[in-house]
This record gives sequence, structure tokens and C-alpha cells, in this order.
Amino acid sequence: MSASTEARRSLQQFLRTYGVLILAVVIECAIFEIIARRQGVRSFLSASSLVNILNQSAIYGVLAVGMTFVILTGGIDLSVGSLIAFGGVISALVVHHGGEPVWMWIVIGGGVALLAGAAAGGLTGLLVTHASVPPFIATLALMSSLRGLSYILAGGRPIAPLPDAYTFLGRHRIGGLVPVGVLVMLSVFVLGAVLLNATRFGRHVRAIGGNEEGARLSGVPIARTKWAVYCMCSMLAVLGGLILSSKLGSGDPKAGLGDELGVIAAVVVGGTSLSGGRGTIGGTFVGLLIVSVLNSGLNWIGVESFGQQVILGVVILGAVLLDRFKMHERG
Amino acid sequence: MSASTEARRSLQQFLRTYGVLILAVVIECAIFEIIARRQGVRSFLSASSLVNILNQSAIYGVLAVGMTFVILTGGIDLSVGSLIAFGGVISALVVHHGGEPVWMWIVIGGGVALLAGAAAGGLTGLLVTHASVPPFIATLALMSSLRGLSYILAGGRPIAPLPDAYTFLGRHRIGGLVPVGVLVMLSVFVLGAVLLNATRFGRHVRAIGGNEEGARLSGVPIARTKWAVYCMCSMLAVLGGLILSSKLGSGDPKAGLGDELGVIAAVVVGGTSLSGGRGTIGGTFVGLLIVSVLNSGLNWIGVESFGQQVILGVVILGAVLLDRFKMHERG
Amino acid sequence: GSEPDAKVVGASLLTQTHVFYQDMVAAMEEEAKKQGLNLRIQYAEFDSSKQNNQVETFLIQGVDALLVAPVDSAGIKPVIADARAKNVPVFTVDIAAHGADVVSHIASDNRKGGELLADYMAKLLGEKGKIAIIDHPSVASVQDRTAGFEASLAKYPDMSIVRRVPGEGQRDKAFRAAQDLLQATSGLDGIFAINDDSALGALAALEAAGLEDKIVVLGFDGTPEACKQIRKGSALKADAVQYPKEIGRTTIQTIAASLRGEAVPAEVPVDVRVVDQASLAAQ
Amino acid sequence: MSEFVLEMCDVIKRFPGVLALDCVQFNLRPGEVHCLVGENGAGKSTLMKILAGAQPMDSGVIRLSGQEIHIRSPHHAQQLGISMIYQEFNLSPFLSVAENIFLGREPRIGGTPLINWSRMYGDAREILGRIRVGLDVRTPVNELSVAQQQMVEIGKALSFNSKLIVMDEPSATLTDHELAALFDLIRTLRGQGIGIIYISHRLEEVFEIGDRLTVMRDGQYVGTHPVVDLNREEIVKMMVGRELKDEFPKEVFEPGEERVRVEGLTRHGAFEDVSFSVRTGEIVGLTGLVGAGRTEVARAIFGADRIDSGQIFLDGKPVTVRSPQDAIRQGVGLLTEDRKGQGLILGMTVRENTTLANLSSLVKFMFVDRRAERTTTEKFIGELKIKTPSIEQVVQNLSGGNQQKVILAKWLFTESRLLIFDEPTRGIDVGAKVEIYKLMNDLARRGDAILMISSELPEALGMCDRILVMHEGRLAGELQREEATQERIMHLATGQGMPAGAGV
Ligand SMILES: Nc1ncnc2c1ncn2[C@@H]1O[C@H](COP(=O)(O)OP(=O)(O)OP(=O)(O)O)[C@@H](O)[C@H]1O
Ligand SMILES: Nc1ncnc2c1ncn2[C@@H]1O[C@H](COP(=O)(O)OP(=O)(O)OP(=O)(O)O)[C@@H](O)[C@H]1O
Ligand SMILES: [Mg+2]
Ligand SMILES: [Mg+2]
Repeated sequence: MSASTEARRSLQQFLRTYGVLILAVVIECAIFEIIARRQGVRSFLSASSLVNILNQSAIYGVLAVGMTFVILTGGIDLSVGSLIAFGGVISALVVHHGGEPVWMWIVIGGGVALLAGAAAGGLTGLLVTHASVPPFIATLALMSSLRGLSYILAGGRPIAPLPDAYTFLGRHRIGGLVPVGVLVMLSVFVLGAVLLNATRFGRHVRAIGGNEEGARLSGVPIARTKWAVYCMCSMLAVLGGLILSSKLGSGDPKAGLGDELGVIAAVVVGGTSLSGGRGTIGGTFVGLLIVSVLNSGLNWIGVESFGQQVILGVVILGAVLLDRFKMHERG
Repeated sequence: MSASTEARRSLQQFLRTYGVLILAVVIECAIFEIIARRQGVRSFLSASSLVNILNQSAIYGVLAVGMTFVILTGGIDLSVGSLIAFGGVISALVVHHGGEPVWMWIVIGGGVALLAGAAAGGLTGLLVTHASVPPFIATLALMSSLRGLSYILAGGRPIAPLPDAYTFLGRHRIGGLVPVGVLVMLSVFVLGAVLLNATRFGRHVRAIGGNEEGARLSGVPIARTKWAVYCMCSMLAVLGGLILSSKLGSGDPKAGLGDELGVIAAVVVGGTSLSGGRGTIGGTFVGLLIVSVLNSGLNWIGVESFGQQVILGVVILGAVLLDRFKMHERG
Repeated sequence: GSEPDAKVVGASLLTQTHVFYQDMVAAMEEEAKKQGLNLRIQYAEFDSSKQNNQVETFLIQGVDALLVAPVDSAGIKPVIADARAKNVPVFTVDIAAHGADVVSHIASDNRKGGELLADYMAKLLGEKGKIAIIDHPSVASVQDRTAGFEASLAKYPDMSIVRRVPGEGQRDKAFRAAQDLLQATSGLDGIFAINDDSALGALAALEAAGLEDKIVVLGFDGTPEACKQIRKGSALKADAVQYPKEIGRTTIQTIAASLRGEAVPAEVPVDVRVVDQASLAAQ
Repeated sequence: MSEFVLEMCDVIKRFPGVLALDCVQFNLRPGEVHCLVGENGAGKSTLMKILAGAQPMDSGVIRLSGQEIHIRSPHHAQQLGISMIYQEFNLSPFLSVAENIFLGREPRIGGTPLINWSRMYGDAREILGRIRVGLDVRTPVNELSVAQQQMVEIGKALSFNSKLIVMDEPSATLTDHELAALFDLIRTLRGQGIGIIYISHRLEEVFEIGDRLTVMRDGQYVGTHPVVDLNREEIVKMMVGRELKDEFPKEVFEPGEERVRVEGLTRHGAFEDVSFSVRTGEIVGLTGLVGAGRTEVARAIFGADRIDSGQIFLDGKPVTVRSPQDAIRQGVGLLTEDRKGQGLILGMTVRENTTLANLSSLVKFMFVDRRAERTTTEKFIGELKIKTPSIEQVVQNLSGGNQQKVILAKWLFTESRLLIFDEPTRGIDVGAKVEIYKLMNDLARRGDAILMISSELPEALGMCDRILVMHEGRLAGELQREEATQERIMHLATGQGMPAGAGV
């Protein structure tokens, strides 16, 4: 089979699988555009607004890729919200107390934060694989402890000021146009898709989620694979935290509160099964768009806070239902 | 076998299964007592303090029983925190706008709130059984929507003042000693245990969690059973909300924020498996004690908020680990 | 930590996560040491049930006075009644308790702060312009701030509130909301952020969008980080300042006086002022 | 160098309440097929799981080509050249056939971590070709039938270049066609010097393919003999510990009223226009090749799947069966072919599984009568000779055959008057099979109707009054007990129409 046929086939496959969800994104955009016009605010579908949506979804996006892997193994990670804060606080601490040259300390700070994230993920992985603690509980415990630790490390308040260079990752736009954060997110998605679809590791992740005992008996290294998945997810959460703290120019221990649920929602709306084994990175991207467009759009047309919560719930449900009905119709 | 041998056997069984967790509660108490003595505050282990702990765990307890059933079917309910607020707000609204006789309106308010809870649970059940939406997502959506709705209903701020009689459920002590809330909680536990262990419904719940397809092919009414379980869990959450709003004498739309995770933690620490099928109401009670004693104890010895979060995570993990090691040693 | 016969004051405060409260608590602890009081502090973290439990715990442990910053101004009433039944005097700080028997309430007026900021905004913008609010409407004190702001802004016919976006009082959420706001709304002139975390989030969004010269931000609380930005001449022009340290100090002084048997006023207002670059430079 | 590729000496394995292996001996020569037989729960699978690294042993010595080895994990066992086809499936449902075959050993492009897809698909096709299975290697395995999954398992075991292959009841889900392919393959492997351990409850297979035979009973080693030295009766006696007179104790009863009749039953894609009837006191067989749609028909009658058209009559009255619950209420029971996935609640006890489908009969004043439940369960354990330490044992811990008996007990307890048995004796030892057949006689005598799906032709021929044969979703024909032969059934099952000399 030639590469182009192969590519066409997988595009068709993608549309067949995610067409409904992509439609949901389109419907969202249309609704917001119509309301925006009525209200006389700026057009929702302008290029700058779309870049803005992508830019805002950078953090969720980076997290969602890691979460997809975790959920594919049949696990879950509730600690990512706290890791956003943890990562930001650690890197801000290093940079705040570091001196010249600023660039070096920023790199060191980011590195230390990523290492700390890897340690946290490693701990989760260890608990899940070697002590068979359910991931829900292991990461719930970590969520609480890491949040408390972030506050303690930061002394309860955001760490600032930080040098201007610190905002590169979050605010810089390459050519004045494409935000660095968006590029980082897109790279993470591409790498994630390659890792999941084209490597042995990706096969193993899926196999574990589909039938863990079967995978074990087939010689799949369960412990090592899961461990790597939790490490990866935690490091990506820290990366998200670095982007956020760079956007804000401060290391905020309150950051990311409650974000774990939003990220999980995006992944599941994108068609990944919470019982593991089934799901794709492409689906996660579409799920992310549904949630991000919604969040931005509601702010755009000025829905107040309480109404936003009601609508968020309804839309999550609507998207999942839409997807379910498609499945029913097919099978 | 005589009834007393039977009873002794099941007590032995209980101790074998939960001995380690009960030990954890004892250790917690001992540590808090030692620290309290050092600090020169009053003894943690006084009768009034223990009644206080039970009283404070009444709301979590009522919720935890419902959550145990949901988790036993292999589901999860993230909406219970919002239902606490929702129930309190609705009943407070009714009482606030109702007139004389106060008692009648309190009963009506409670009834309406419970019905609203049943409706919410019924919706979840419907989504889970007939549209096969994963419970995590269905209840996550409901969690968001119900929270928003509670704020909107309450106009963003607690509903008050309410008549004094409203505080009966939450504050009255029978004979000046035993809080009504504690009695309610204990009854819910006893009824829950009977329902789970001695009825067909309870058997069906565990069968569904153990192997849903197998249960269906054995004639277990899957949809009806699950539906009932979600209704029950939601109504119990509303009952918890009624107790809370009665304690506070107001209907607070902020109430119960994040409590879903604490309740799930208590249930899982008590040995119920998140994948369904395995767990007991007795275990949930012990799990509840572990979490409640911890919360009370940390307040008692005056640990500040950040430290509490760190310790909460560590203790949840510790309790689950303790339990796991026991299992390893046996099996 | 104090001598064994020191009077014990149990405090259940709204949160430990706000800089305002951290500053207030620092001053309280310092003053308590001076006054020879044993101050035990708990934080409810916006959870009325938890606050209820904390107050009950204090009552069982036996304290000589209770200090509360209520999560739920109405819902605190029953436990305050319990305390009164045990003859424990109750004081509230920052947030009032509705209809409860409280010895004294020490706070600065959130509503007043909002009013002052509206006037400042009017002055800054020449009494005309479109304003947006970074809101957090589930918190009572925030509701007072925005109510004051709105009421006072109504005096200026050419000024209007065109948007309210939710920032949850958190920097990251406020940042996101402000970005959407800036994208959606053209011709915006000013932003009122309900606390300094929201203001700093909005400021970051303005800077990221390159709009820091076009739109002004007003904040609330006067945290050191915000003051630094104001002093620097950023888009954050002014803050309503509540002087948390003064509130903390006054609170403990009031409690100490009351415990000594002195009469204390039922309301102890602490000044709210607006600080801007000029007034900060003058300090 | 030892003459044996494998020696297992004095292997002991204890489970809570069970001594599963009590000083067991086993050895294997290169290029031989060594059959392992024994009653259900004798410890065959346990011994093999130890060999494959899936479970640790308590004590004992394992030597591979004379070298003592300590097997740490399934992965380690594979590296040592031991591969295993488990009694229960271990495929990953959402991965394709090829991905499953090469799981854990995916071919890579050069030194990169990237998978070499074309090689993987090619190799998978080649392996399946060797066992004459024409599957699309890209199909996710959850879309395959049980038999197809079994073939994938076999393909997977072949893909290792192993010194020895363990096959734990590979034939249980196969029909003769696939079995023939499997045996050809085994002969080829034997020719290549590969040692094969073959576990089966079908003794005819032992005679067809086996070189030597080891018998186990109750966790103990009974003995090892060349197959040619033994006859069927001797093996059975070693296994069961006594003589078995009649392997198919068929009793014929005068059929009564029509219990069930289906007319024009159709579910598109699964079966079309199926019509037949079963009368009380009758045992009717339903056979066919793998994938003929027998299971689907059974599920449709039981209300587990919807039907597109057609009508079901019970006792002459047209009925609509909306769900299994509905079916049970109307006196229909279905013993499923997939015990792990559909037959049992693995985490529940023997007692709870036994009573699950008819719990309502034990309810007194809203509560389940524990005492009655216990006596009921104990009665069935006795009647079916279920080997379990107690009624409170979790069924997960029972041997495969004993699990099957628990499912049987469950359906007996419902007192259904139409019982559909889908491969009821799969994985059941010869002794127990006879017990089950006797039970079927008892049911028929009582006036129940039985529809038995079976891929084992001797069983169908031995026990059924009539045999229905399906071919590609349609009824290809019906044979009376007297006229049925293996050849005639195969003729129908392979779609060659009604054989000469047989009429309905
Ligand atoms: N994980 C386990 N826990 C407890 N007991 C077990 C476990 N696995 C097997 N057993 C017990 O060990 C014994 C041997 O079981 P095994 O599965 O090896 O039998 P088998 O010979 O393979 O039987 P079958 O022919 O039915 O497959 C049985 O009594 C079984 O109940
Ligand atoms: N889950 C599934 N998804 C798609 N097709 C399936 C599925 N299960 C079975 N089939 C197909 O349905 C048809 C009949 O199934 P099945 O093999 O169960 O019939 P059967 O006659 O009962 O065979 P056996 O009992 O020997 O397995 C086959 O073509 C099979 O491939
Ligand atoms: Mg076996
Ligand atoms: Mg079949």
C-alpha cells in the first residue's frame, strides 16, 4: 500500500471516528459567533481569536496528552492540577533566588521542576505497580499533599517578581504571531501520537489497558510501562505548570486548582474509554477543542460565572451523548 | 449453626478484614492524644470529643453509604458534593419562602429537596444505563451543572435567616446528649448494611460490579438496579445536605465543594474496590472514622491549613498501603 | 506557646491561601504575644461545614474567646449561639455574621472600597469609558465590593460596566478570563479586579496582549506584589487597601480589652483607602 | 546433556485451603507430544502456570535441558523458550490480531523504537497461514468469535521460537476442522524437535496425537506411560480412580408437548430464517462449524440479543423475550460458552454464583434466607461433585471444570423448563461429563426441554434425540438420532446440502 493511500485511509478513519465531535466544535463556534454578532462584540471566528483559543488551551492540551496515556492503561491521574502549581512554584523559586545569568537559572529552574514532576510521577507509578494502590487513590493523595507542599514552599503566596525573560515560554510569539506555548502543545501532541501509534511502548500501553493480566502473560513489562506513563503524565503536568507560571510571570501555589477534572473531561469527551485500552491522541485534541472553545466562548459572550458552570456540564454531557449515539447507529 | 456462633464468626471475619484499619484509627487517636497533652489542650479522647467526631462525620457518613453502593456497581458519583449544596439550597428556599406552620414547611422543604435529589440521581442512572455514558463523566457534568444551578437558585449567597426549628436535624441532641445527625447516620449505616447483605438488591449490586455481562445473563435487572443505586446515592447526598444546612441554619450554595473526593477516599480506604464488586458497609464505616478522626484531630492540635493537606494525603496513602500489605501477607 | 494561665483565643478564619489573611494573621500573632494571649488559629478554606466543626472543636476544648471570619455569614449564627450559651464571647473579623450575638466586629468596609475605586476609575478615565469586572461572585465580601463599585459608578452617566467574567479570585483563571475579555471586547477602558490575584492575572493578560498602555486595571487588597506593580507605573493603577495588619492588630487589641472587662465598641471600622503611584511614593 | 528438554521434580504448590500440587513429577523429550490428563482440579493448569512463570511454586526443581532454572516471570519463561497457550484467553481486546500475536516482541525498524508494521503484518499472516486460518490480521480481536480467538492464541504461541509449547485445552473451543489443522501443525512442530505438552479432556485426541501420557489426580502424580501401551478404559481408570462403564448414558424418553418453537428467526449478519422446535423430554443438538451462528441463535431465544424478525413460541404461545431476566421468568435458561466473561461473577463465592439467577425463590420477608441458600448450594456441590474447600470459596479460585459445574448448578437451580446448553462440557473431565449427561437425562425425564450446542460430535451423537446442523447462519438440516453419523453432520455443516439417505 502506498503511503498516500495509507494516509487517506487514516484520514477517512479519523473523520468517521471523530466527525461527530468535530461537528460539535463547529456547532459551538457557530453559536458563539451568532451570539457575538447579536451582542455587537467582536467576531468570535477571527484569526486572532482562534490563536487565542489555541493559546489558552496550551496548558490543558499538554496535560491532556499525558492523561490520555494514563487513562489508556486503565488508570487516572488526579494530581495534575496540583502538579501545575508545584511545577510553577519550584521553577519560580529557583529563578527568584537564582542570580545571573538569568537564562541559565530559568533553564535550571525548569529542569528542577521537571525532575520533581518525574519524582512525583515515579512515586505514583511505584504505588500503583508495586503496592497495587488504585491510581484514583494514589493520585488523590498526591493531589492533596502536593497542593499543601506547594503552599508551604511558596510561603502561601505567589512567588514574584520574576525576570522578564521568564515569560518567554508563556508569552513570546514567534514572528510576533505564533505563541511558543502553542508550538509546545502541538509538538507534545505530535510526539504523543507517534509514541502511541508507532512504538512498542504505545502498543504496551494499550495492551495493558485492554487486558492487564493477558499483557503480563504475554511478557509485556507492566510495571515499567505504567511507571513510565505516570512519570510522563506528571512531567507534562509540570510542563503545563511552567507554561502557566511563565504566562503569569509568577509561581502561584493556587494555580491549576480543580483542573484535573477538566482535563479528564476533555480526554473522555475525545472518545478515550475510562476503562482503558481504547482512545487516540487525535480524539483528545478534538475533545480539548470542545472544552476550550466552550470556555473561551462563554467568556466571549459574557455568560456569568454560575451560568458557565451549568452550561459546561450540559455541553460535556451533550458531546459524550452525541458520540454515543453515533456508536449505537454504527454497531 | 446457632445465631451466636454465626455472630461470633462474622465478628471474627470483620476483625480479620478490618483489624488493620481499626488499628490505624487507634494509632491516629493515640498520636493526637499525645500531642494534645504536650500542647496542654484538653484530652482528645474525652467522651464529648468522641461524640463530636461522630457528629462531624455524620454528613460524610451518610454520603459514604450511598457512594459505597455506587462504587460496588463499578460506578462513581462525583456529583455528591454539589448535591449537598443543591439539597440545602432547595430546602432552605422552601422554608424561607414558606410561612406558618414552620414544621410543615420544613417537612415540605426536606421532601422537595429529596425529590430533587432523586431526580438528579435518576438522570444520572438513565445516562449511565440507557445512554452508556461513563458514570465518571455523567456525574462530573452533573457536579458542574448542579453547582451552578445552586448558585443561581440561591442568588449567589447563602439563604437565611431560617426559623430556629430548622436546626433540629443538625443541632438537636436527644436527651441533650446524642445528636440527631449521628442517629440519622447510624441508621443509614445499619439500613445500608442490611440492604447490601441481606437482600436480593444488595446481591445484584455486587454481581453487577463483579461482572456486568455475567449478571445480565443471569437475569439481574441491570438498568433498574443501577438506576436505584444512583437515586439512592443522590438522595443520601441531599440528606447530608439537609443535615448540613440544618447545622448552619442556612442554605449555602458553596457547601460541599470538593467533598466528593473526600467521601470516595473514605470508601476506598475502607476497602471497597473501585473496580466494583468488592466492599462492605462496615469497611466504609472504618474508612470514615480514619478520615474523620484525622480531620478532627488536626483541628484539635491546631495544624494549619497547608500542613493539613499534606498530612491528609499521606494518611490516606498510609491507610491504603497498610491494608494492601495485609492482603499480600494473607494471599 | 504562652504561659499556662494565658487566656486562649480560638480563631477560625476564611482561608490561609489569601495574602490578605496571611498578613492579618501575622499581625494578630505578634499582637497576641504582646497581650499575653494564647491564639489558636484554624482555617476553614471556604468550607462552611469545616468552619462549623472548627468552632465546635474550640468550644469542646474550652477557649476564652472566639474569633471568626465567617465563610457563611448566616450559617455561622448557630455555633455563635452555642458559644454564647457557654458564655464564650465571640468576635468577627473581616466578614460580619448576620443576626448573631457578637461582641465586636472588626473590619474595613468592602463596599466602601468598591465605591472609592469607582470614583478613582472615573477620575482616571475622565468620567467616561467602558469597564469590565473580573468577578468571583460566590464570595460574600466580593459581592460587597462589586455592589459598592456598581453603585458608585452609576453616578457617572458616560461610564458603564460592559462585561463580567469569572476569575475565581485566582491568578490563572483570571488570566484566562481576561484574555478572552480582551479578545471579545473592543474599546475597553478599564478593568476592576475584585482582588489582587485577579488584578495581577488581568495585568499579565494585558501585557501579553500589548494593551498595557490602553487599559487600566484597579485591584483590591494592596498586597506587596500589587503595590510593587503600582509603584512601577504598570497598567495596574491603584488598589483599594484594607490594611490587613492593622485589622489584625486592632482585632487582638479589642479582644484583649474585652477579656480584661473593658467595654468595646460593637463595630470597629478600619480605614479603607485607595493607594496609587503617588501615594505609595509619598510613604 | 539430559535426554529431557524439561524436567519438573517434586513440585509443591499450596493455595489457601487447597494443596493444588503435591510432589508432582513431569518430564518432556524434545520432539514428543506429552499429554497431561486428569480430572478437573487435578492441578494440570497450575503445574503449567508454574512452568510458564505465571505463578511461583512453593518448592520443587525445574530443569531445562538439564540446567536447573528459576522462572521469574512470564517474560523470563518466554526468553527461556517456553511458550504457553492458556486455558483462559489472554488477548488484548482492542488490539488487532497481529498486534496480539507479537505483543511484547513487536518487530522494530532498525535500531529505532518505531514498529515495523509491514513486517509485523506479514509475519502474522505467515503464522496464521501455517495453521490455515484466514483472518485479516488487522481485525481487533474483540470482533472475533471464541474459536477465532483461540486460533490467534495458538498463532501467538507459535510465533516464539520455543523449545517447548504448552497447550492447555486448546481444543475446547475448536471444531473438528480447526482441530485437524492444529494436529497437522503439532506434527510439524514435533518433526522440528519441539516438545509439546498437550492438556485435554478429550481422550480421542490423546490417542491421535500423543506419544506419552501423564495422569494427575487430586494434585498428585499418578503415573506416566507411552500412549500405545494404554487403552481408553485404563486411562479413565487412572484419572477417575474407578471404571466408567458408559460414557454416554443416553436414556430416550417419549417426547411430550412442544416446549419451544422458533419460526423464521433472523438477526441480520448472524443468522437467517432459523426455524425449529424442541419438545419436552427431548434433547436436541445444535451443531455446526465455528462461526455458524449457533451461539447467536441461543442468545436470541434467551433475550440477550435483539432479533430482526421471526417469532418464538413457548408452550405453543407466541412470546416476546425482552431480556434474559424475562427469559428466566418464562422458564428459559442459557448456559453460556464463555464462562469467565459471561457465565460467572468471578469475584463472588460458589454460594452466591449458584443462587444468583433464582435468588427470588430464597427471599423471605424481603431478605435472602441464608440458611436455605446454604443448604441449596451444598446440595448442588454434592450432586455435581464440585471440588471446592467450602461454599464460601471465591469461584475465581476453582479449576476450570469446577467453575463450569458451578454455572451448571446455577441453571439447575432456576428450574427452567427449557435449558439451552452452549458447549456444556467444554473443559469438563470424562468422569464429570458422565455426571452431567446423567443430569441431562434427569432433566429430560422430568419433562424439561434441552437444546444443546456442541462442537464435539461424539457428544452430540451420543446424547441427542435430534441434531440440527447450522451452516453460515442458516439451518442446513436436521438428523434423527438413528440416522445421524459424523459424516452426515459434517456434510451438512460444510454446506454440501442434505446427504443422500437422510430425510426429515
Ligand atoms: N489462584 C488460586 N487460588 C486458590 N486455589 C486455586 C487457585 N488456582 C487454582 N486453585 C485450586 O488448585 C486446584 C488445581 O487447579 P487447576 O486449575 O490446576 O486444575 P486443572 O487440573 O487445570 O483442572 P481443569 O481440568 O478443570 O482445568 C483446584 O482445586 C483449584 O481450586
Ligand atoms: N463480538 C463480535 N463482533 C463481531 N462479530 C462477531 C462477534 N462475535 C461473533 N461474531 C461473528 O458472528 C458469527 C457467529 O458467531 P459464533 O462464532 O459465536 O457462532 P457459533 O456457531 O456459536 O460458533 P462457536 O460457538 O463455535 O464459537 C461469526 O461469523 C463470528 O465471526
Ligand atoms: Mg485447567
Ligand atoms: Mg458458540
